[in-house]
Amino acid sequence: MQMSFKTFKGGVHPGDFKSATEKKPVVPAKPPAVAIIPLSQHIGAPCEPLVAVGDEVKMGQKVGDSKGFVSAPVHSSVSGKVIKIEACNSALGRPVQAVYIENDFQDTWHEDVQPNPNWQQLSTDELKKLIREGGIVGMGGATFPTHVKVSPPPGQVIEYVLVNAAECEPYLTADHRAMLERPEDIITGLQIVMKVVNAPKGMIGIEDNKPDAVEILKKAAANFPDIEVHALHTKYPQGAEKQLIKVFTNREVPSGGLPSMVGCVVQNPGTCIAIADMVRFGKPLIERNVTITGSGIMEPKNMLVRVGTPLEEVIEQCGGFKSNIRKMVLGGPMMGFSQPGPENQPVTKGTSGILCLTEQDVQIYDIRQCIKCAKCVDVCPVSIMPLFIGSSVEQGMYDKAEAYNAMDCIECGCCTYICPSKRPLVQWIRMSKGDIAARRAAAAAKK
Amino acid sequence: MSVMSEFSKGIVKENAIFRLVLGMCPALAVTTKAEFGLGMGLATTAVLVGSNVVISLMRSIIPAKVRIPAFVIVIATFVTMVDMLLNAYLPVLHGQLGIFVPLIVVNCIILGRAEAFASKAPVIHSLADGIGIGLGFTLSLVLLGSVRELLGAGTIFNVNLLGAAYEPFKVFGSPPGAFLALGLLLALVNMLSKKYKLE
Amino acid sequence: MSIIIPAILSLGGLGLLFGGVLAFAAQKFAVEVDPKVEMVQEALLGANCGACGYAGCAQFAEEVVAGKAPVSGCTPGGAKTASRIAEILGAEAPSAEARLVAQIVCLGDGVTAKTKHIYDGAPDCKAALMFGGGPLACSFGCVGLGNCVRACPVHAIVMGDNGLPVIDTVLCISCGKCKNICPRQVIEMVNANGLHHVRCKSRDKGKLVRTVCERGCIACNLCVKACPVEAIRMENNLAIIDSYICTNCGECVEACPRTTIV
Amino acid sequence: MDRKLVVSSSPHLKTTESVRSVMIDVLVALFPAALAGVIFFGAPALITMVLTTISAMVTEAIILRQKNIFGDGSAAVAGLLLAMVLPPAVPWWLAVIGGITAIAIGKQVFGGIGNNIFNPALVARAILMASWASHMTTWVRPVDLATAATPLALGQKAFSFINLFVGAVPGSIGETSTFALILGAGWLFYKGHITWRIPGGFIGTVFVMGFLFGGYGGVLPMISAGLFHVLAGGVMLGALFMATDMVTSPVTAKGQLIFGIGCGMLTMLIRLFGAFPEGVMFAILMMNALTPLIDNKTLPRKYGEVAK
Amino acid sequence: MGEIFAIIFGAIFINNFVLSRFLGICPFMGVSKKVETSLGMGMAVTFVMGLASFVTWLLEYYVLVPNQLEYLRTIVFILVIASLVQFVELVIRKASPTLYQSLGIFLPLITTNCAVLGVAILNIQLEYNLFEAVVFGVAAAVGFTLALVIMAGIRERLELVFIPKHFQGVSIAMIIAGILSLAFGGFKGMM
Repeated sequence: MQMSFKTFKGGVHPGDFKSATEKKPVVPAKPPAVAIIPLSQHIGAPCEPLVAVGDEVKMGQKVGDSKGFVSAPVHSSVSGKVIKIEACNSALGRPVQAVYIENDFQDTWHEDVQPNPNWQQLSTDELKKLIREGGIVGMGGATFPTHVKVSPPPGQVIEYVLVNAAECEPYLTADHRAMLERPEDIITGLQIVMKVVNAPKGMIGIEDNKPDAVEILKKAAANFPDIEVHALHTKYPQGAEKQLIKVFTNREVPSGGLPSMVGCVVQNPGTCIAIADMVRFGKPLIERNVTITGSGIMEPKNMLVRVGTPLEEVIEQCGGFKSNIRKMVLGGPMMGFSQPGPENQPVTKGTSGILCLTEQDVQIYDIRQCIKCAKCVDVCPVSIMPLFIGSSVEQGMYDKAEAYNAMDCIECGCCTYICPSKRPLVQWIRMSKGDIAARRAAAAAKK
Repeated sequence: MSVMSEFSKGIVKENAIFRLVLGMCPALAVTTKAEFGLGMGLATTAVLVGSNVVISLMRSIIPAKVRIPAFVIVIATFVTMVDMLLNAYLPVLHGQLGIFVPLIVVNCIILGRAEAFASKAPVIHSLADGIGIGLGFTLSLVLLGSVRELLGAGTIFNVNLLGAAYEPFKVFGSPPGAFLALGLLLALVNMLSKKYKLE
Repeated sequence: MSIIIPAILSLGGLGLLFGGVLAFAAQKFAVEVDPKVEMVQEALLGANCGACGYAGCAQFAEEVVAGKAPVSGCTPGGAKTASRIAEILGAEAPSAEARLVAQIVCLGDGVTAKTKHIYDGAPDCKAALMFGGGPLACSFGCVGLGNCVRACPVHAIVMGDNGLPVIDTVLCISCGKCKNICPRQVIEMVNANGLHHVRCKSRDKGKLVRTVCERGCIACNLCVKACPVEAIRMENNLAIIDSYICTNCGECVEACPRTTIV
Repeated sequence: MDRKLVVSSSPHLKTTESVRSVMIDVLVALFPAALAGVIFFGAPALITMVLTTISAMVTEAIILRQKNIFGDGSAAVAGLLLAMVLPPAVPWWLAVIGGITAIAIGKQVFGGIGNNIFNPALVARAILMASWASHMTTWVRPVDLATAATPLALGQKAFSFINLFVGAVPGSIGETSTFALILGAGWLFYKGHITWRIPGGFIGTVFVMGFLFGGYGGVLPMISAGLFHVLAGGVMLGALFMATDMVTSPVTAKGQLIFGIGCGMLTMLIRLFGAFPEGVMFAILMMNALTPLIDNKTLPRKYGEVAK
Repeated sequence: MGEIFAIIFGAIFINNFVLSRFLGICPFMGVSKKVETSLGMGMAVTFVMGLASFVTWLLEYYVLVPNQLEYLRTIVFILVIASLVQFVELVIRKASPTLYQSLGIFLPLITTNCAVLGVAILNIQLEYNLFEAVVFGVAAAVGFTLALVIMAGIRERLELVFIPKHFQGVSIAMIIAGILSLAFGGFKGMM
């Protein structure tokens, strides 16, 4: 099949800053003394706790679940005793309920964690159920439950499963290392997803600044004719779902729609590995690769961290913060969430990186007036008008923001990155989204 | 409200040009010189006073349904009279004001005062109101005309104030300058009225 | 005479003609109109000058009744027209005896209130609060990014140098927009006659308040004891002065160890 | 950890480019043309440039009550651009009034940088032109500074293309040297501050219209008429520096092209049929006025939007 | 043909009603806040001005002049225009509510629009024949619409920025009109 490798429109080249960690193999982090398992590590309704204070739990045991469809259960990443169920801080700034488990350092697996020796014979529905029970969510940061992603509405035919291995966020190398160290597992995960959604074609896209990963995955995929590995231009946001689909298929996800509407399912390589682990070994998602990097950390590292490990412990294992740290970001610098501090907050399923920046990297600029240089318009990968949306929100005119397509923003941050007036465009757009959504909901309720 | 305050409010507090922003067409068109502004202002005042008085007198006779057309006729009559008088006694000024003399008919100020005030108030009050608003309008026109004449020609009322060496800022004598001058004056008046709390 | 007769004839003829045609048309093409709209239209000048930005008095009247245009939209009509329209619409006129004015109920400025982190982003209180509950260590205090300043229709609120908004109570029209927009509810509508108010909203325990703000109410009860007319009570670790009992004697101001009452 | 952390919305990386750095880039780009102006027109040109720039900067500093007179550099750009479109030998007071007008009426009444609808330098020039037309149309020959008429007034035969290209012809300080303008604009292209669309549309349209209406008798005269209209007068300066002013030109790609073509058409309309020999200023001001409408009519198709 | 073209071009660009003749300033300032509204207003004005030119021309030359009643021009014209507009409004309102929404609602505003009376009087002063008068009326209205729409576009854009307090509203609109007027000066001498 001939693909038109068109690039997507817009995008920026922020520099990759990956050299600090890209050559460092993933090392396992120490298990936490007290694991904090937030009950909401996904988009959708939070889980209800399945355990009570004082309960003994084992590794891999489900400690929270929800009846909501767009939810994924959470599992204990240690064995030990539940000491409290309380709110902890989350990346988004809102406190969420969490199960605090004191580690007995025995790492005894829960009896439910059983390998499936004949996993290749499992049916689609059984696989889907496994994916759900494993609590697997998109590990690129959006934490969309994977079982939902692989269950397209009836009538939608999935043609492609795309593995988003671009890792276009600067600084982060967790996926890169995963590709180098576990290429076969990525392929296996991809095959499982292809089987679940009945897709004839799997494609892996990697930015061409990671030639080693391209090579290794090409080798790993050599025996699978239905899987292709492609090097992509190094350009941010190459790894944004909609842009990746455009690059591979030249199709555009309809405004407000989902990838399945154009026959695509997109998975992150970390998610593929988690799927492979769950399906083959019954191991739920209780650990993930995390890049701890940036100028504000003593020893930048790639680590395999158990979900629930307090951020402070992870940072301590990297030598701690430098004294002049000014910012701590969960995720990458373009779309990650800056945190007021590491206290009372664990690594979750969505934590792809912990980025620590010193004052040299964190300048506070005055917000100046828009000079209409149109650079934000040029770089916007979804062709909306960040400058006008920003100004509209600044003036409190949310209806105008809506008219300039604020709701289509993917919050990639290109506009804010490029703005010479240092205007917080993405933040304004986000503010307008909340308002517009509320207004639309009110209008719908009226009807 | 006393007659006196009906009179005085029109000059500053409810100044037609600068506070109510009405009657802009003549204000822009005929203010190339202070004297034209004065002539236009007085002509408008005359119509305003006349129509205010007559409408106030007839306020109980005119049925509500047809009051607007009736007002318009009254106003138009006075405008025609003023037009003829100007033509007879001040033909030069009449020529300068051009079509803006008949257009006094459609000056929003006059119809506005008739509807808002004269049709509801006694004659004396309406008279005071008409004179006040009219004088306020005249003053604004003279002010704008003076500024434009001074900058655009170096004179005020044809008296040379800036000397022979002054090279006039001619733009203020031309249409664009009318807009610019009025825009800047409006901002100035806004600023002053904020400062002296004329709200 | 020969001049007058044709004049009268032609004008009168035209008048009759147009009057007749219009009267006929008005009956023939009558359209039902909301009586309220009609009343508002009556209150307007009818000059159709367009200064309001709408297409004539009729449309302005419709928009006002629909709540889309401000009652004060008719500039030529001025305050009189505005109040008449307000009457028609039944908008509440503030009662004269107890004028309410907006007041910032927080004294935690850049010096006295401690912060947890530094916020860098859109100057909007609500936006700042999305990051870990805002930069202030106190979870009740004023964020100081001026949503109230922007909400005030009469420009009565300005941002002070110390990061707290300052309200000009003379200009305040008691509309309550600032109060409603404040995400921390640190603006209250207070009795304009009352001189002394507890300028704190913190319902935290005194011990905690001490660690986050120098001027927060610590619920020490000294003011309650000092008040000669029992106008002050303590609710949820916060002193509250009933301004309708208060005699403005100022004893509580003296008594407050943390200068929370001013 | 004793330091307080900074929290902010993503992204946490930003370019080092600022308004000030953009303005400095523009100043750098204007340097060759300014230098050419001084070489050809000597001290009067230099004095005019200094006066407009300083008066613009001082006006801005006073209005904004800022201590740093350079500020974000936008006033200096407006002032220097104004000098570029003035005849070399204007009276000193005219240059000063021009600088003040450019900032006060062209920019600050709108709320300062970024808010103005019209190009401040051109607003000032239009006002000066309407006030002191004789000063504004007194041109001098390069080097010996004797009074002379511009190529547009004299017609195609008066000067060689080489002279038009290098700039050794009578004209405004910054508009004569096409070579220097292209050199400077190259820097802006390189830095990504301007795209080809506005200059391309502008110059292309001028050429085409000159080609169609300016020359008679064969292709060669038509080409040379087109070329003449591009090189003579203010088209190069206008297309490369005035029309491309970020603030007053459209932000959409399609809009920029329309804007450029519109500028070109209006320029040639005025040149060919109007009372003025030159129409660049009027053309750009008119298109500035249309910019908001153009922007709103040329919003790009957003990602995922189904064509209607 | 050339003369007709000159009338059209002149009325739209060279002697634009708003920017150079100062007619219709009130609605120009008032109704130029939104592009959509200004377009509707412009269309309504175009319709009325064409119609008014036609009717007033007939009245002038068939009623007033034969009876030597030129001095009644102002009264008669304003009466005619007012009645005409009101009649058209009533008809449209009943006949087509949609047309009324987009066009009719602007009609009352036009009665006191000095551009309409202005065009009627100018037609007489400039001694146009009937066809020229109607063309002039329509062209002048198109010029009015052009200025109005441009202004509305600019004002919509300016809604997004902070205009200095004292310049907000009519003040800044005047200054913009001034600069627009300067720009339109470029058309001078064409034809």
